[in-house]
Amino acid sequence: MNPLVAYMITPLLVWAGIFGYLLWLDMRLKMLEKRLDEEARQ
Amino acid sequence: MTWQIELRRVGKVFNDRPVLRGISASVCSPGAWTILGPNGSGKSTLLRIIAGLLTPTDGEVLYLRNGERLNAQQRRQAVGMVAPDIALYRPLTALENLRFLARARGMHLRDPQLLELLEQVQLRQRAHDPVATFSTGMVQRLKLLTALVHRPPVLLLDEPGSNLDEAGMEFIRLIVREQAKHGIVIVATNDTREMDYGEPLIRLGA
Amino acid sequence: MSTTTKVLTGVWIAAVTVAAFTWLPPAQGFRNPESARIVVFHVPCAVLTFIAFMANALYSWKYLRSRNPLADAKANISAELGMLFAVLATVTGSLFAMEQWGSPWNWDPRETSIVMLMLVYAAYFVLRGSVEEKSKRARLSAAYALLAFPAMVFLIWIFPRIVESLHPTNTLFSRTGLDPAYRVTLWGFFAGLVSVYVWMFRLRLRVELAEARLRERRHSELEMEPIGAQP
Amino acid sequence: MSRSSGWAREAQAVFAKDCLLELRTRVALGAVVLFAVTSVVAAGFALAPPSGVAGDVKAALLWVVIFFAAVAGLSRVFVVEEETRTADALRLAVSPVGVFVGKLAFNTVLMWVLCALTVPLYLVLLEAPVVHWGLFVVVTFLGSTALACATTAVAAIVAKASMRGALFGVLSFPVALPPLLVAIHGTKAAWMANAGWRAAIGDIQVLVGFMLVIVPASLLVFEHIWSD
Repeated sequence: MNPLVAYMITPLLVWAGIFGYLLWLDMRLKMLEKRLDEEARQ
Repeated sequence: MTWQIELRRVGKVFNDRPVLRGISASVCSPGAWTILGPNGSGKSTLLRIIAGLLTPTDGEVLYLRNGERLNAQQRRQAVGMVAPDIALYRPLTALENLRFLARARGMHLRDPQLLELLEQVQLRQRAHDPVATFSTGMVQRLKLLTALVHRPPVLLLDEPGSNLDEAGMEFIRLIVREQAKHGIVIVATNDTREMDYGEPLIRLGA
Repeated sequence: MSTTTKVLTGVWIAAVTVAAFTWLPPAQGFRNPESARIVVFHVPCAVLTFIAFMANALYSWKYLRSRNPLADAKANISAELGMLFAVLATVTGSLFAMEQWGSPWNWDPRETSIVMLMLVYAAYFVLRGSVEEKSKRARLSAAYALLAFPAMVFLIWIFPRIVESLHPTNTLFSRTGLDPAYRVTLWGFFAGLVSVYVWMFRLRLRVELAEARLRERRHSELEMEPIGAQP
Repeated sequence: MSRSSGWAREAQAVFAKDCLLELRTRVALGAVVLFAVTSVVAAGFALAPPSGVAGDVKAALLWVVIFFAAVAGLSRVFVVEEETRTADALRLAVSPVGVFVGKLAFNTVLMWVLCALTVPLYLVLLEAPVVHWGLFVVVTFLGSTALACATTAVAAIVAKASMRGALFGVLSFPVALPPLLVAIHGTKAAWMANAGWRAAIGDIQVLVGFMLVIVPASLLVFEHIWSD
């Protein structure tokens, strides 16, 4: 592999891992809060 | 010596589902009591909590000897319990089962003494047979013997008469009466024939 | 966590990343001097993996003492975050290994120990998945976490010292081992990651609490009657 | 009639009972020894002729066989109690410490029997080049004891969970890995003429140290595993 690619890709991977996880959590939380709201209204 | 068991707002939750909630009661030796309720009402769970086999989610169960609190070890020594889901070692003989449970409890009993105890529950002839070959009644008698081998002041019985004939029921009645003279008996039952073992202590709804 | 902190964290990490490629000089003594930059991202991930594992053991211990379901939730979240950073550390590590040692995997003791760490986490999740009752699940998984802890301490600290390692053991903390510029950038990135870690931890805890609230509401709707009446 | 208490007496009673049960049913020993013998023979087939295989490989393979044989049998002590519903009888009669020490003693003896039966077979069938016999015996003894120490508490966890069979292997591997790695390292030293005691002294220290850490740790958490 081109060394330039290797070290450029590293921070991207870390970023992708972290923000992917954060986004996924955020989605889950939004969904749960929506369900909680719906049930509260009923 | 007086023994006392005190239940303070005992509750048990399994997976967010409350099985027992806010149960308080107190019993003092000597005497016999019953816990009544239909199947699935939590009788066995409550009895297991009293025995210390199950930790309650809320509240606590106190054991008092002459007003003094017992620790876990003393409490283990003070309780004998018979329940359908507490089994004996089926590959071992009656004598081996009894010998193990007596030794584990710290009782130094020799074989002649153990055989004498087996005689009291009419099992001396079968002392060297594996428990796997025993009838329900014989197993129940042996269970009662192992529960009482360390002479505990507290005897807990969970549906002791299920699947027993008249003679078997009579035997349990005898033991309950004997134990209630100096100690505490608590019987959990749903069987009308067993409700007169003692006065109702707790009635559980379904 | 306030929005300002989140934004600052993002800017900080971006700044350190840029610094790692522009301000940071190529390191001497590496087969490819440029590849040393990977270390800046790799090491903080590995350190965080270990911190998450410590947190998991700590919360497990707290749970066994207090039987507070919140401690169990936190232990579980720590394990999840530990797994995330373990994956990141492994991937970045093998990219570096490919540059430096020519192969993505060398069965180096440190590589072995992070794989074991992941195995522990995986076993921990499998155990959690195979116990139905909640308090029992919490008890058993906490006990397992505490049993696995001494084994991991061994793998991370003792094992690499017994067997020869490709990894340096002390460069991060000794004064002479590492170029100061590297030390600054590396710990700068680490600080950013810690902030992100706290952020993720809190967000994950909110998810957990929302799920718990949802379950509770279901049960309170089902059973309003008090259970266990007295005669 | 006298009465005594104390975990040592309880542990002794539990150990004696488990030995008697094992003698009657041979559940654990049967599983462990059959598994070990089968894998030794399979290894022999796979590596035939064994003279061309490096000692390193053979040392590692020996411990892999021992570990997987242990996984096949060491969880039985707790699983059987739960399956036959005798665990509660034990809980009522014996303190958690007494139970753990008794079961640990049983598992340790089981490991010794396993090693006594399969290691000689392995050495013969795979032509293992043992040089330092004393060291080899010590490492095998300590390694098998350490494996029993590492996995007994895990066995108690597994007995309380569902899908017990698969779970024990998954859970015990990470905990058992340190003694396993060190035992392999020490065994290699015992099989090399130029290594010997001096090369393996660190391994022996680590094995003993590991036991001194994992047994107290197990005792500390066992009560939480054992009591509901």
